[in-house]
Amino acid sequence: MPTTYLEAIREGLWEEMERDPNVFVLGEDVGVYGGAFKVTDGFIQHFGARRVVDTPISESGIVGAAIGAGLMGLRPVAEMQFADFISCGFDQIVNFAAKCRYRWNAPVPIVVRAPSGGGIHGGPFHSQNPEMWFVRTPGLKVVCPATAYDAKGLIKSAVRDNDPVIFFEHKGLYRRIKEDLPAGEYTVPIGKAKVVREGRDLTIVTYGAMLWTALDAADELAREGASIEVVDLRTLLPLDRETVLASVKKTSKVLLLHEDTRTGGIAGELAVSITESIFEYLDAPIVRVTAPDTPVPFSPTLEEAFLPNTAKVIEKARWLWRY
Amino acid sequence: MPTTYLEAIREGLWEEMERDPNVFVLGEDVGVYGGAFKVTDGFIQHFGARRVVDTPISESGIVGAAIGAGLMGLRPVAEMQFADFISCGFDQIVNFAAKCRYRWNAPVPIVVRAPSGGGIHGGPFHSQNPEMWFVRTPGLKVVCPATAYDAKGLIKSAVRDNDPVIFFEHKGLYRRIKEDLPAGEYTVPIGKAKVVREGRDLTIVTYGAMLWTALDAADELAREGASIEVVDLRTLLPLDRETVLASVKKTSKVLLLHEDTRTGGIAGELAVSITESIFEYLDAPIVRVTAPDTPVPFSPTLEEAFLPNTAKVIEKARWLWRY
Amino acid sequence: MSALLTAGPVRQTRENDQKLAALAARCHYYMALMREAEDRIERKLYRQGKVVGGVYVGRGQEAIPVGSALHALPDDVLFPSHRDMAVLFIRGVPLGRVFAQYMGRVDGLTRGRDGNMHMGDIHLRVVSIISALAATVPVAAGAALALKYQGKDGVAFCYFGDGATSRGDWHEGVNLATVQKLPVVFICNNNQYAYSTPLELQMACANVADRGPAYNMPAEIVDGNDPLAVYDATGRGVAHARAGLGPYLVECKTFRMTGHSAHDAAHYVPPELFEQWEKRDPIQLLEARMLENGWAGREALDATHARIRQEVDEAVAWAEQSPYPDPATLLDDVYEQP
Amino acid sequence: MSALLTAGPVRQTRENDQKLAALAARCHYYMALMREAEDRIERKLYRQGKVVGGVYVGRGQEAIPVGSALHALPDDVLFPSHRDMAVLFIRGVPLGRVFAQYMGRVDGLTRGRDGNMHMGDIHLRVVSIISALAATVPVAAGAALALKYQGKDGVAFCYFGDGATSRGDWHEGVNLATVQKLPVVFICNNNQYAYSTPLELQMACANVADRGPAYNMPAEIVDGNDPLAVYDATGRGVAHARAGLGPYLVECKTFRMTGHSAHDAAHYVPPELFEQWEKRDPIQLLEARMLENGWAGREALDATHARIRQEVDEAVAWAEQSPYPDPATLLDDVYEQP
Ligand SMILES: Cc1ncc(C[n+]2csc(CCOP(=O)(O)OP(=O)(O)O)c2C)c(N)n1
Ligand SMILES: Cc1ncc(C[n+]2csc(CCOP(=O)(O)OP(=O)(O)O)c2C)c(N)n1
Ligand SMILES: [Mg+2]
Ligand SMILES: [Mg+2]
Repeated sequence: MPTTYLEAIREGLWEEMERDPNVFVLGEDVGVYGGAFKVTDGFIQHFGARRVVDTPISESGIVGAAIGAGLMGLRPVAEMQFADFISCGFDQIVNFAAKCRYRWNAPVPIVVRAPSGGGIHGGPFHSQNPEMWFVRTPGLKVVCPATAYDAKGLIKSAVRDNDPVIFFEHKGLYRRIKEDLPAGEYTVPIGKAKVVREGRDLTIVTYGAMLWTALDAADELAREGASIEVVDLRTLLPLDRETVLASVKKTSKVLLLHEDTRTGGIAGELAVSITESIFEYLDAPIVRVTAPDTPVPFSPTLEEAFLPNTAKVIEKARWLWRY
Repeated sequence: MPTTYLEAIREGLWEEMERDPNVFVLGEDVGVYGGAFKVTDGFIQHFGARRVVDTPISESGIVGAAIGAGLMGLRPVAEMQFADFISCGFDQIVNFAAKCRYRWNAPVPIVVRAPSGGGIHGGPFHSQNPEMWFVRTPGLKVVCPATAYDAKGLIKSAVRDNDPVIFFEHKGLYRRIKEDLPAGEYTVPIGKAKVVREGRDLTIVTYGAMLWTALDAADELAREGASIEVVDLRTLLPLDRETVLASVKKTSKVLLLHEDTRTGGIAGELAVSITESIFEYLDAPIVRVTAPDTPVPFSPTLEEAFLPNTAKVIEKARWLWRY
Repeated sequence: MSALLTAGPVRQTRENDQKLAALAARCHYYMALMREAEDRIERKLYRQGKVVGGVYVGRGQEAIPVGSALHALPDDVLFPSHRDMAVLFIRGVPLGRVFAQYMGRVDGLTRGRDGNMHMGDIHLRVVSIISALAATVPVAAGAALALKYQGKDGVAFCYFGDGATSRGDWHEGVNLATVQKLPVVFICNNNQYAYSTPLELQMACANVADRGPAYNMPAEIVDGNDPLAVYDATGRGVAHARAGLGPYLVECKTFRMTGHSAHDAAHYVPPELFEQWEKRDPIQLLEARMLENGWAGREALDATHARIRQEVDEAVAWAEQSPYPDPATLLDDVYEQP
Repeated sequence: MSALLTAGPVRQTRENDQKLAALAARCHYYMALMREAEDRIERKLYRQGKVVGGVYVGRGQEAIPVGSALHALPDDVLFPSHRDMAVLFIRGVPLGRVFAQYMGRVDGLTRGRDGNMHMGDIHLRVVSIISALAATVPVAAGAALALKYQGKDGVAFCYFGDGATSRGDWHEGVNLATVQKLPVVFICNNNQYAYSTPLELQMACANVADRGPAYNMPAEIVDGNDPLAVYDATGRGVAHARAGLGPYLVECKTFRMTGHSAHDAAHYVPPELFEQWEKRDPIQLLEARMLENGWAGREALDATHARIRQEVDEAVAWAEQSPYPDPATLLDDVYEQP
């Protein structure tokens, strides 16, 4: 039976808690309620309140407590009810968690889970993609899975990682995406992008929910004769530049796609990495498809105009292909 | 008598408070003590405790209070004692201040002043350059003056601006940089970069303290015959892409320089803006000189290795010039 | 019609039966209006798929926004939270705009840019919450600072739930307000749950009011299901704040008679609690009292309900005529247009 | 030598003069050591330009870290703030490493990556502060949660100043600790100033301990210039926490006998206050008491000072031999090396 993206994360967490008694979860409503999105549904019944901690509404307190427990040898997995609230625990993440190892050699093996992304009419405070706040913060790892397989494999790797991992789960994928997962246990390495679709004419680099948009666009353009390669970053920090560069070396054209707003999105970091390393391989402008620079609007007409979609990707990709 | 960068900001604030009774300052130790760096020295004596508010140690409270006062028609200027502590008031800035106008048409005319930057052996928590957290947040303006003239003109514009402005003051420039300022009153527009030095062979785009590094490098390379144009961004958001593009169109080569750490710095946004708009004008790879991806280290040997400097810029610029 | 535009608030009316009757009638009207509007949203428009996004209602808590906000004068500024819809009505926000807001239409207070209770009108001095709970607490302190700075004797009314008090912003805002003796009345709806989290997992103290002394702030506990009690307590708070004595906390004990939101069946709440509090429905209690004291007859009350239903019908119809926002406006107003 | 490695803490020794004498001697040693080490840093190494960055000392406050940390057992975890240097010594951090830290040398606890009191040693269970005040409060709560989770009866000792209590993190951390009944002893040095900000601009309540009831947390006020009083109070806190009863707050009244940092002349402090508190110097008071009670003679005390001076001389010399970090290591340890 195919497993949803949400269920994949739940399974991954569950398996890690079975495997390692030091793993525990904390957050608002993660216990009796099983989490706002039900990712930890049934956990408190199985693992008990000691390992499934319902906290007060205190994002900074939650992240701080995770850090303290992590320093003492536990492996806390903290849930932000929505990624949008991660800004309330910001200092603990970017100044405490991110810098301990560098400053005084103290590992902070925590995971902060954050349901992010739009397309669910959540409006300005339930739809954001805050990944770039963390991508610019050395010492953190930032993971954004797009598939159920990766979501499970990456949450397991995140739990085992000895550095702080911010784990963005795209809300729009939770129940939309499913696939058959391997029976046995597996992990997906943090820091490795993946060529999801091979092609010759141009590369689309993306991550998260936009992977599916890229694949749809590639399918459509294939009918017109374009051979499009799609790279899923999977991890944004550390950024797997090698895989991106190898693909662009091959295709010589690249379209950068993200749901995050335009200015300061990962497209910039990718573009500069490409131009500084393999400029001579480029046969065309680097183009990007992104959300525009506004808060995420609420009303369907506005949100639809705001989000990148297959049509917008096709238009730009076709232009680039013909360039 | 030449005016220091610090004194220029102080003068600008003072003049704005004289001009408009709605302008007031708030923050930790800004009153009797005159601020940790003495930017508001003498203000409480002249303007009184009503307009110079010493607050508890509450960055979120300070920014929040500024927002509330701003919504009621005042023009608060909030000081973060160090830019590093802005992460403690983060949610108020990125979610409250940045989104009010877009969401419900309520202007938030506040300034958040933040002394940032390294080179003073301040270590991981007194040296950071946190500008990119805000550059990726639509609704904010982000200003980073490099000269005393601009510092004064921009702080005055920031106070008069009807949107929230994050004003980064480079600590290393406070007392190092001085120049004669015009006698009369003037402002410098937010959102306009400036070609500080004209040249033909390549463009260096930078801002803040690194402007001086760029100019030093350009001087040195001039002796070797290189004609280097230097663009000072001055404002990072809204980003004046036009001025950058015009310069790169002319020189066809560009070096991006920032003190901020590498991954996710403004270099990326500039690079992608350039490649998507004027790719055909580029004659060489886009290169960047930045701090590496670590926390800001404390000890002089490490900090010196960490910070970009003239030698590093010269090396890269020379390579690019000869490319 | 808004209290602001009519007689102005009525104070200390216990002695004066006529005034009390008039106050009860105003409370009754706004409470019933909030109930009807939210019922329409949650039980009709939401189920019809006409509401965009989530729905959080204040069923059973109507006495709190109503009993408190009736004190607001024009210079005052109000910061309702997500279960305080009546504050908007009392402040003069047209009913139709609220429905349009929930349906993502251009005539909503945020023109379709935000949803549900995330709305305000700066001209009416009602400030929109953001999602982050308690974020309005320091903002309310700052607004109060501005009122003082401007020499007005206005007061900020700042609303929040029990759960919001756990946030750092709550502490920073209350502390700043008390240190600076700012005119804020803090109004807590203690409905004993925050989403699924019961009080004992939210705070170790028995009452939110127990936190007053930590800030040297007077705090009182009041029956949150009795609008006249809320009115009295808020009156004391407002008088304290207007007198320049600093902030005041009113903790209103109540119960959330729904799930956290329309998609939450609240299985985690012991059913007895719902049964118990059902008997303390604030609108029914008020009606009983009005009848008992001869402040109103059954027909008058029924007429109010009928009038409200009609107002709501009209407002919903008006809102449904409102278009969705034009996508061409997507990029407008991120910044002031030059 | 660290208390940990010697006899273990001595409790409730009032009755037992010999034990009390021994405790006083240990307090005296660590307080004098902290004073001498900080004097050397601030008045010598800093003026010689050998210290990198700023200097914040705890002159006049030594009784607080000493009287409290002497209770720490090996499983306990300590979170000193920036005026609590003695905690490090009691925990067994070699003196030389502390000097090396201030001078940015590779043998500092942070290997030159951070400066002044921003240091810790995870193996000795001393956690480094970050600059953001009160950020360690929720972290201490989490460490205490871990101790409980692991079935250890360890306690977290969490230190902070009066000013830090204004931060949201302080509130969130204390609230979480009390709700979850975590074994934390909160130790506040109330030195009446936060940089230039006096108490009355920091909080509206008279005492930090007045905040205990807001969390249903026992809180007591103690003379922060008397190490034995601090010891007793902390002992009650530790017993409470170890017994599973949750956190406990000890507010130590004291005074900051310096500017905020070495570059601050503290003109904003009324000179009378310095004069007044000068008479209450904790080391002098302790010595007087030791002499009076016959716990030690003048020679013994002098010998302690002499021994400390020698230890400090040696440690400074050792630290000065330590090289600056090799720039080639700049990129190491941002992440775990594979
Ligand atoms: C900072 C933050 N964290 C989490 C949430 C998600 N959330 C929305 S309402 C709510 C419960 C609020 O409880 P309370 O303050 O008691 O108000 P009530 O809903 O009971 O009226 C939660 C956790 C949020 N909005 N903001
Ligand atoms: C979040 C934050 N804001 C501002 C500062 C700057 N700062 C450093 S120490 C200090 C005063 C601290 O006062 P208190 O907590 O009373 O401790 P004390 O220095 O008196 O021991 C300030 C404002 C900081 N470190 N962190
Ligand atoms: Mg509640
Ligand atoms: Mg203090």
